[in-house]
Amino acid sequence: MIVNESMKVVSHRLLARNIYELVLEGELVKEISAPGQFVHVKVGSGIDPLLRRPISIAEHNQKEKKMSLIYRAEGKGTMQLSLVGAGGRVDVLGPLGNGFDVQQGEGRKALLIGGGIGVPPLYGLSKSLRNNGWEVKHVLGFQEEAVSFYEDKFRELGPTHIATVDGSLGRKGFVTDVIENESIQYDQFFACGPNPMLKALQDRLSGNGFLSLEERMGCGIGACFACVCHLADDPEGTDYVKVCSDGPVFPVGVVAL
Amino acid sequence: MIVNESMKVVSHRLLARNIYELVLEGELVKEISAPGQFVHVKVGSGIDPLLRRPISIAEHNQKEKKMSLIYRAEGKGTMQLSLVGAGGRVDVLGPLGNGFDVQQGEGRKALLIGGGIGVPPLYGLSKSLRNNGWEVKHVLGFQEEAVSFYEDKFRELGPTHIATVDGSLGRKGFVTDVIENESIQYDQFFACGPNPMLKALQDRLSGNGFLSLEERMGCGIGACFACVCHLADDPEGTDYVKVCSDGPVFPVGVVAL
Amino acid sequence: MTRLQIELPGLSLKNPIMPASGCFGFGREYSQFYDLSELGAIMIKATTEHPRFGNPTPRVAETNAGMLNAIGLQNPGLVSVMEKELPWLSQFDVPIIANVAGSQMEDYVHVAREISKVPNVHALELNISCPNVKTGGIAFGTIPEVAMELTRKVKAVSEVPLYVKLSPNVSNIVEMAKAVELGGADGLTMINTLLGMRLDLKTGRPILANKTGGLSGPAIKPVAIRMIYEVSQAVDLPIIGMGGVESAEDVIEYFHAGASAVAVGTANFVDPFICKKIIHELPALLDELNVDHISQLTGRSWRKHEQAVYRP
Amino acid sequence: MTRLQIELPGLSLKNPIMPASGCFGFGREYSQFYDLSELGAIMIKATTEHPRFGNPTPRVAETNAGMLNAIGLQNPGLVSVMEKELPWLSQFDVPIIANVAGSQMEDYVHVAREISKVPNVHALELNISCPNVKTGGIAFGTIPEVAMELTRKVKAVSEVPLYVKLSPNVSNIVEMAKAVELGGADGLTMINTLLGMRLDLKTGRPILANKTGGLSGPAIKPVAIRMIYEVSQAVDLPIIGMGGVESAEDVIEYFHAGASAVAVGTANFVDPFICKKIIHELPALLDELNVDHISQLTGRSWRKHEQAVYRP
Ligand SMILES: Cc1cc2nc3c(=O)[nH]c(=O)nc-3n(C[C@H](O)[C@H](O)[C@H](O)COP(=O)(O)OP(=O)(O)OC[C@H]3O[C@@H](n4cnc5c(N)ncnc54)[C@H](O)[C@@H]3O)c2cc1C
Ligand SMILES: Cc1cc2nc3c(=O)[nH]c(=O)nc-3n(C[C@H](O)[C@H](O)[C@H](O)COP(=O)(O)OP(=O)(O)OC[C@H]3O[C@@H](n4cnc5c(N)ncnc54)[C@H](O)[C@@H]3O)c2cc1C
Ligand SMILES: Cc1cc2nc3c(=O)[nH]c(=O)nc-3n(C[C@H](O)[C@H](O)[C@H](O)COP(=O)(O)O)c2cc1C
Ligand SMILES: Cc1cc2nc3c(=O)[nH]c(=O)nc-3n(C[C@H](O)[C@H](O)[C@H](O)COP(=O)(O)O)c2cc1C
Ligand code: FES
Ligand code: FES
Repeated sequence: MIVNESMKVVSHRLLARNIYELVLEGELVKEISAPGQFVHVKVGSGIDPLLRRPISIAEHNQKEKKMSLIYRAEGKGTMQLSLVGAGGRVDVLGPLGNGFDVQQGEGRKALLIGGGIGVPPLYGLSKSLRNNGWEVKHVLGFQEEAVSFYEDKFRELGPTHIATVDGSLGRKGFVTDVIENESIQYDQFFACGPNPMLKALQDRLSGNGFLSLEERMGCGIGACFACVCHLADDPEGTDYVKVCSDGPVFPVGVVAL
Repeated sequence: MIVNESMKVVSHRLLARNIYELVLEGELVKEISAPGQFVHVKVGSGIDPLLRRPISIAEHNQKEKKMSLIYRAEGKGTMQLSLVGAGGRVDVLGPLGNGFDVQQGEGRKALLIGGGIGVPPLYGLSKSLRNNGWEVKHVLGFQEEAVSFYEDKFRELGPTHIATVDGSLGRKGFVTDVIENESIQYDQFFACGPNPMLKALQDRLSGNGFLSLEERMGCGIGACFACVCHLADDPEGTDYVKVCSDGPVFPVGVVAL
Repeated sequence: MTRLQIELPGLSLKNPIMPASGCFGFGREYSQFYDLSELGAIMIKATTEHPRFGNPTPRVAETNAGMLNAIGLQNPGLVSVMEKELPWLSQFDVPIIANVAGSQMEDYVHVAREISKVPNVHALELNISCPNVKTGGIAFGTIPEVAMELTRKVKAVSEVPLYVKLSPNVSNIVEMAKAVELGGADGLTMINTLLGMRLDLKTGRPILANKTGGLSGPAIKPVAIRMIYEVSQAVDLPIIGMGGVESAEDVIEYFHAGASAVAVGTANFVDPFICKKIIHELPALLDELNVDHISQLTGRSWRKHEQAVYRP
Repeated sequence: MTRLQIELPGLSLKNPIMPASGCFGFGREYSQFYDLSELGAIMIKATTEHPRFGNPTPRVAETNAGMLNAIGLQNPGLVSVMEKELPWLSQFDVPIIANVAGSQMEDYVHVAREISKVPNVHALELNISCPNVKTGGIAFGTIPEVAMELTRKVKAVSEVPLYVKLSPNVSNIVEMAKAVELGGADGLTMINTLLGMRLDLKTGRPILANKTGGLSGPAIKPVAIRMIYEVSQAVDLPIIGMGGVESAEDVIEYFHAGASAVAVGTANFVDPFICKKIIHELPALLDELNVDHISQLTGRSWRKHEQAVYRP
């Protein structure tokens, strides 16, 4: 069930340059059903900014009723969000969308590929996969070291490769370079990041995979048709999926990127 | 000189229902030249609300660089202002306008008449008049007891009559009723309050007096022509005064009310 | 709740609040949040003869106190709306206002004729004002003669009363309103979005793939209020007002301006419960304003005397 | 600072930032805050033949991210502006753009002829778009033929280049722009305010004594950007853009849309230093955007290729 709750800020800290980790507590957490779901956050109580901001759930803990969001403070809304202190409240609508389908995977190999602010939901996903018996490997891409985060936390879960555009951390280049150069083996891949990255993965990686998409949103719940995508097998047609309610996660090859 | 300063909130407290006293500290205070001047307050740093709010300076202390504002939290801007805590900052433009002309008045009798949120500037004025040798009396009108404030502080300075519309404090009725019934004597009167009250005083009180006017404002500094008034001796003409820069205080009889 | 009840051509409204077309889909999503039978009516997403995908994404962009959209009338087409969406909606005790769109007069006529036969469709809303569709759209909404002609043709085939949705992107809104009144409209809905645009700071390019889009939200309310104020004095048609409504107070402002009911668009995206909340807040606000029935407020901004009106 | 320098008909601008007409009086008040010589130009308050008091108060009302005004062209009249205000302004090294208004063609012609003779008046801004004046005003700003005719007459008598200020309250802004181009305009300024209204919750009456007023501020920026985007592609006139500008980023957006200079209106009321601040922030923003000269950005939203242009 989707709920609208004024959630309590448990902690709020700077992880890297302009990158914040926000831990929230509330009943909404009980409704989270899969990693990769997101929430729609209203910043402030007025009309500035007007719209909610979609942010992925990075990790959640049903028992403690806590979840964490990791976001980049860049525009008007996220900058304002970054000013909310511990003990404050944040208006959250969620959980939204369908997350990653994490099946039992005894001994199977998962490759998690994240780019920039697409990295956060992979953390919860990775934990979840591990709990379901998968072996996990991560390839994370960042612009530069200064905006990278959670490297250690990912390493605790499995082998982790980092790529940065400027080479300041890990390998210089893109996630695709790492995957190809290291010829990483996997049974299934899971990716979240900017659409050009996802397109490259969809075009170049073999095998089963899931992609988590990003699109500008209005309602976040499937009503406004802001976030539709054409289907890969009919890129000019009238069939579509909505990123907010049919996604944001889709099996590779479904959506025209 | 008019300055724009992010002033420090020294204290901020509820005086009566929806009535707040806000004490601010900063260099701006040095520029205040007369009681009755006002400041233009920007609430929040964004576009909601967009415009500044004019608020009278209730009292100021040059040495301590402190001034107090007393305002009613009613609409969008003042409600938001009321949430700023001690230690916070408020964006203030001022001092604006010409205040009351407080001359030496050894033994002369001043009658100060205030209505509702027109009462605040009279407090600083009363102190100032006393310092200049005047005897002061006050007639203060409020809607009801629950929104009245500063009665004791005015009493410390001189005899104080209260009128409330519902009779819950002092005499039931308007300030004009009190003045007429008590046949209060004065050499000069000073008034601030809603325009209908000022109009009644201008029409009915004899002798010298000063009125502090209210008008919706744009710029607050004389540039936008939002706050102009016709002159009493030419109510249809093209001559005018601006409440923000020529006022808000005018000698009785100058402005067409 | 009888003090909120409103009778308009074809529409017996429990209350004057309804979601605006395009901001509530066909109701399915919002039915997760509350019982749609609580609404006065539902204005469904524009329906065209054939399914439409609409414009490429990005289709929305935020602006100061508003948003731009260039959805481009995406909808599953007449057949699907009639066979799937409207029957699904019939489980709720709420009248449907079907928003009808097209690129040519014949399209409108066809959709109107068919969709007006569906039992839970109690009125049509003729969308002559969508700023995001190139072909014909502009002429329909900005040239009085064309709007009159289209209204007449659609009215001739519709089995239910016809409301015409006016575009604010015109020099003279009163002239447009009079034209569609002459054309036989039973009511007006206003306003649709203002045509606007936002550019990316870095690339300089439009943020919307469609380049321009329709501006909605709180920013446009003063324009809508002004237009309803002008039009309600000039025509004899009831008006369903919209544009930036976010609160019960906004609803009252629309009534004062001359509206007889109010639609809520963009605000649904910010708060999915908003229509329900407003409906629940209205009675207390009427108490505060000392008003028995909300319809007494219609046109109060321009009525000469406080007239005693309507006691249900 | 040469990277901000702009040459427009009649105007040699140190930088492309100027206060918009009616939002800066005749400069006296703002001269308390900074040296007016820092400005690119100053658009002074509308001047009419005779002194005008304007409309009754209240004349302003706040709206969501905007404000309404119905000043009604209050000004001290041509003689006083020529004898007092303009000579006072001549102490500053800044070109003046005189905003010319009237109720009849002859008024405009008279004011334009006289005021254009004053040495520090480098250009005229023909105000055919004030929404707050009843007589004639509407026709001048919304009927292309009338606008063209007025432009032609004023151009014939003006000693300095003529910019025509367009009203956004029209169905077809491009048609208006083309008409005044044909009429001989040397440039355009756009946009004036959108006609809007606000009603009091309790009384139901308009907050402005004039009832309706002009909407300005951040709320209208998307409409202005869209109109400049359309017009700049359709005419060969330079455009001074305005509407809700509050920051250096907003200025860049206007250039991208097609403007060659930008005026700041309402924002002066919020921050009296805003024009100066924007001027000082622009160079760093140009660095960030990797642009040598601000004029390179004009029309970038619609230019096919990144063209190499203008190096001063
Ligand atoms: C399903 C989904 C999950 C996301 N998860 C995360 C996350 O975990 N961490 C994170 O940092 N970011 C995430 N994003 C991106 C995030 O939504 C945007 O960065 C954010 O909305 C920008 O808001 P702003 O106030 O900074 O920018 P502004 O420029 O003020 O935004 C203006 C408008 O554009 C929209 N917008 C701007 N950039 C984007 C974008 N890249 N994607 C979608 N809408 C955008 C905003 O939502 C808003 O409506 C996610 C996006 C989607 C669709
Ligand atoms: C010279 C002067 C001195 C004032 N001194 C005081 C004071 O000491 N204490 C106090 O409580 N109030 C004072 N006021 C009135 C105060 O400015 C308004 O109550 C306040 O602006 C309302 O803002 P809001 O956010 O509550 O209302 P909103 O309804 O959000 O205001 C909307 C707009 O209308 C304007 N407005 C609304 N009511 C008034 C009003 N009565 N007068 C002028 N503008 C108004 C606001 O400034 C704003 O631009 C003074 C007004 C003036 C002109
Ligand atoms: C995303 C979106 C889609 C819309 N789609 C339609 C539509 O299909 N048909 C229509 O007549 N109006 C459509 N509109 C306009 C709204 O119905 C409404 O007239 C407008 O948004 C103003 O109201 P608001 O400010 O409350 O949103 C749409 C508006 C938005 C924001
Ligand atoms: C209080 C006020 C007075 C104005 N007076 C004039 C005027 O005299 N002549 C004119 O052409 N425009 C006038 N305008 C319009 C502005 O010049 C400008 O076109 C408009 O406000 C949009 O810019 P902004 O959003 O930056 O304010 C006035 C605007 C305001 C707010
Ligand atoms: S954001 Fe509204 S349908 Fe996806
Ligand atoms: S408020 Fe602008 S002139 Fe007084």
